[in-house]
Formats: sequence, C-alpha cells, structure tokens
Amino acid sequence: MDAREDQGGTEPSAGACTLPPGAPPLAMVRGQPWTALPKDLYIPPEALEVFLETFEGPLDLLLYLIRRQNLDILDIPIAEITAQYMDYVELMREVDLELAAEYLVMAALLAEIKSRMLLPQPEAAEDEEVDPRAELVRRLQEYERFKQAAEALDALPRMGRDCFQGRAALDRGELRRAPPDVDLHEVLLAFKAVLQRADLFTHHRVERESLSVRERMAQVLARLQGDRFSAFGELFDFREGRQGAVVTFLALLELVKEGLVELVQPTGFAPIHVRAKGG
Amino acid sequence: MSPPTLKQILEGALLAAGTPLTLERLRGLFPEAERPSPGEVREALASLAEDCRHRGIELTEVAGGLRLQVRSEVAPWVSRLWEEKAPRYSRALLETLAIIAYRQPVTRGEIEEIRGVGVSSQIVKTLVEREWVRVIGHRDVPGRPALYATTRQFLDYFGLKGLDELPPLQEVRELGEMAPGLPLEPPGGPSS
Amino acid sequence: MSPPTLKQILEGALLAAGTPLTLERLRGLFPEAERPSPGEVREALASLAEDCRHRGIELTEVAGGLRLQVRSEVAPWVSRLWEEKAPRYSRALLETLAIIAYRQPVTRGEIEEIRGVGVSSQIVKTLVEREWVRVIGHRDVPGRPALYATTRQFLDYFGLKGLDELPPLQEVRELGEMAPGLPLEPPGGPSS
Repeated sequence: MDAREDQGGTEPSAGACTLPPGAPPLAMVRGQPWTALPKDLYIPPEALEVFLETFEGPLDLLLYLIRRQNLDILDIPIAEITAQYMDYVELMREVDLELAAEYLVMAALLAEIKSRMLLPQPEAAEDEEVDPRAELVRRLQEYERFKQAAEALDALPRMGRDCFQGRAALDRGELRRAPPDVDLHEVLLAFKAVLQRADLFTHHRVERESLSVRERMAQVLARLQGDRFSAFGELFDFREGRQGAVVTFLALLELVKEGLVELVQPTGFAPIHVRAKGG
Repeated sequence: MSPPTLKQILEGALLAAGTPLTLERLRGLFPEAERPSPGEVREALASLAEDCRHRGIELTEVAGGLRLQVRSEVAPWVSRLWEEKAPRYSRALLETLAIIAYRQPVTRGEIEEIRGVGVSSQIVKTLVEREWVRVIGHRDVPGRPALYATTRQFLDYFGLKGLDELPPLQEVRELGEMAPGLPLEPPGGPSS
Repeated sequence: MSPPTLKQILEGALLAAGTPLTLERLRGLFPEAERPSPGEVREALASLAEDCRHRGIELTEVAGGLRLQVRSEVAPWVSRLWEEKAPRYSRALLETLAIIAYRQPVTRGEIEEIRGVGVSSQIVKTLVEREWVRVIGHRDVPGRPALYATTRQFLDYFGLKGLDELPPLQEVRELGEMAPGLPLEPPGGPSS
C-alpha cells in the first residue's frame, strides 16, 4: 500500500506558500481571508478545471491526496485529509466551477466523520461504535482495486493496438446452402401430431413387424420398375433365411392387395411372374 | 523471437492488412534510417512465397500489390465457413416425411388424406433433393400417381439399420415433447 | 500441391475467417464422412503453432476459439499500416468496464456506488456498441435496473480465454481484520 503513484510535478509538502505581507487575500474562505495555499495544493485557477477532470470523482481525489503524502490508506489522518479536500472544494467554488454533487456529498461525509471523531465517545457504546472512517476506507480500497484493475486492463494486449487478426483473401465460388439438420425425434413428434389429429392409423394397425414389410414392399416395387415381368423366385434372397422370405412374401401379398403388383401364372404349376401394375 | 526478420514483418503486415499492399507501402513500415531497399524487400518476399508452398496460403501479385490469399486447393473446405444454414424444415415437411416412412409406398394423395391438408410440391421436391425420398413406381389408377418410399440415405442419416428400428405407433403416441435424444434402442439391440 | 493436408486447410480457414474459430467450427469444414476427430484437429493445430514459431504470425486461443494473429514482436511495424492510432479509452470507460468484468452481473447503480460518481450513458452506450458489454437481465428490485455482463467479444479483444485470465484483483484486507489496526488520531488534530 505504500507504492506512490507518480502524479507528476510538485514535491509533496504540507508546507504553505505564504504571500508577501500586504498582498490582498487570495480569497475569502469561511469568512476568513485566505492568504496562503498549501504548496502542493496550489493550482492556477484557470488550470483547476483541467486538473479536476483528471479525477474520476471524489474517491479518486481522496486517493490522490492520501497517496500524495504517502499515507497508508488504512491510517488516514482524517482531519488533515478533510482539510485538504475542503480546500479543493472551496477553491472550486471560488472560481465558480460547476461542482459535481458527488464532491459536495463527500465533503459532507468527511465533515461528519471528523465531527464524530472529535466528540468524546460514551464508554458504554464503545464496543458497538465502529470507527467512523471504516466505511470510507472500505470504499476507498474498493475503488482503488478497480482503478488498478482498469489500468491492468488497459495494459492487456489488445486487438488493433498490440496484436492484429491475420486475414487472407479467399476467392470463393458460389455459396452453397447447407440443408438443415433434423433430429429423428423431431420427425416422430411431427408424426405424433398427425396421429393425434386424425387417428387414421388405428385401422391400419401398423406394427413393428409390418414396418419391415412396408420397407420390403418399397424395395420390391423399386425392383419391379418398367413393364417387365420378374420371376417370383427372383424376388427372394435366400441368404436372408426363413424370416426374410416371410417378410418378402407378406410384402408381395400386401402389394397385390393394394393393387400395386400383379401376379401372372400362365398355366398351373408354371412359374409365377410378378409385374408392377403402375410400372 | 528477437528481433523479427524482414520476412516476418512483411508476412505480419500482409496478413494484418487483409488487402493487397504495394512494395512502397511495405517499405513505408520502416523508419527511413532502417528502410530496406526494394531489392531486399523483393528478396524477402520471394523467400516468403517459397515458404508458403507448403502452407494453406500463397503469395500473389494483383493489381493493388502483393497479397497473401488462401490457396485455391483448400478453398472448397474453407468456403464452408460461409455456408448458410437453411432455416429449419417446416412441420408439414416433417409430417410428410414421417408418413412416407411409416406408410410407404404411398402416393401424395394418400399423404394428403392422412394429414388432412394438401402437401405442396415444394415439400416433396425438397425431400427428393435431399435424397431421403424417391419415387419407386406409380399406382395403377387414373393419373398414375407416383409412389414414394424412403431411401438408404434416409436410414443412414437417422442412424437406422432398417425401418423396423422406427418406434411402433403406440410408442410414437406416448412420445414426450421434452424427451432428449431418440426414443430408440441402441443399435446393438435392447439393453434390458 | 495435392491433396491439401489438414494443417493447410486449418491455416487457410483461420486466415480466411478473420475471427476466432472454435474446434467444432473447424471440424465442420469437413463433410461428416471425412470429418477429422477433435484429437486429429488438435494435433494439426499444435503442428501449425510450431511452424508459426518462425513466422510473422502466431496461433493463440481466446474465448471465441483459435486465432492466427500477428506476433506481438512484429506489431510495432505492422501498426504503421494505419494512419490513425488505435483508440485510447478514457479512465471512466476502463473503470466501468473493469467493474463490469470483475463484478458481473452488475447494475449501473452498483457501478456508480463503487466509483463514487455517476456513470454517463455515453460510456454504457459505447461499451454496448463495441459489443464488450451486454444486458443479461434485470435486477428484481424497484425500477428493474439492467444487469450488465461482459461478452465473448470482450474476451477476444483482450486476448483472454476466460474471465479467470483477467489480471487478479488486488487483495483487500477484510474489514474485520483491518478495524482493530485503525489507530485513532488524538482528537483535535492530525498525528502526522
């Protein structure tokens, strides 16, 4: 906490710069002629506004005053800091600066802390009595943390200042449009809606097995393209075993029932031929 | 890395600029006292171009000067960065797809009858273009309407070995809106 | 050059994108059938990073993904490409940003409480327009003030992978710890 910030310029000093005797008072402060300004406090009035703009508010100004004199923030000599702060505020008023309300609120707070510290503490209340500076110290510390965090943030390498995004030109042809992704669950949910809307499937009784029959129907029909006849036996793949043959047979029966294929047997015991009716 | 070489500075500048830079502009990156000659810059650029032979970018000279650009060989992959995702499929399309899957072979008229509303040609066209659905024949009735069925690609896309891996109707009826993932058994068969 | 290697495609993509790309986005450049595994992509990226050691660019990871950026060593030369200097930000803006970054989600009133002064609307507007800060909700108190938080773009801009990479906030002794140590001044005057 003892690191001093370089605020530039003048030496820290609590001393005063006294005006030559006989000179008119600088200002009337609280009814008293002001003939001297603390040395490190003196700023030409016309520069005051600029000076003030370098502070981010009363907390910043207080931190400056504390750092200026190399004071431990935990050990603020409140009377001294208050006096300096009040001097600034008075000075601002003297030169008719439009003073942000925050500065006046802080002045009031400092004055309150100071007056409370001057009052004798009732012994009974001593335990509960929190040092009136504690809240101010907490706020000052909190503010200082973020003030430093802001400086650290400013020092981080940043795009466009310390590093640059690499980019290379690309001659791209026509943009392709990717088809959307679909989850099977979406398809099934859509189907559920169909089933709920019109329960037409109740009499169709599509069951787990008949789905493989439906699939086989589509496969058989796809094979029977064109106007040609296929031998009945060719539609069976005996590598599928008995169950596969049953599925194909059921598919053929269903296709016949739906009028999608016709079976032709020229004579009894002659080979059966199959043809797609719409083929 | 210290201090950077001329080649490294030139590469950094060309990639930071993202637009072509002239030789003079590149020389202008250096204060006059340290400015490399045009010959030195050209030499460094030649070396950079040589390095790029094994990279995803190449150094080319265009009207505006020199630029580093993505090699045409990798462009087919890279341009996928800008591929637009099409908007999601409509409910009508998904319903149509489901009906074809469960009722194939089926005509458009039959789909319309089940859905209770018309099926736009656009939906059927999209499904055929996606190669999820194809025409496998025609029903032998007036107008000879096309019969639609699902394809091998349809099964592959949804990770199904066959249509019988689709849940039976009863399960579809009980489907929860929030059910995560698929209500299907793992491909290896029922685990219970 | 044929066919391009994974590393070449990745370099081309990272440079063509002009923004950080996630590992998943990079994998998405490949059709499903040829898509490299995350491990393969990471391996190729590590090799690319190694190659870059002698180049003017480097591979870094930020919140938004992977980025090929001009090496900091080369940046002083490269920044001469632009007449205008990178913008400087006011202390008020940086302090506000720091409070949002470390204390998010936070309301404007809370920021003002810490800073001891009002926060101008212009500062908040600038932060939102730069996409460093956004409103993520409202505090459920009278007036429902907006809650501000930082964005992924904020992290990318400052080259951070996550908020935990922010410079640590300076430690502050707990008040309880501190209070006993507060030496009271003798009433009536300062001790120093």
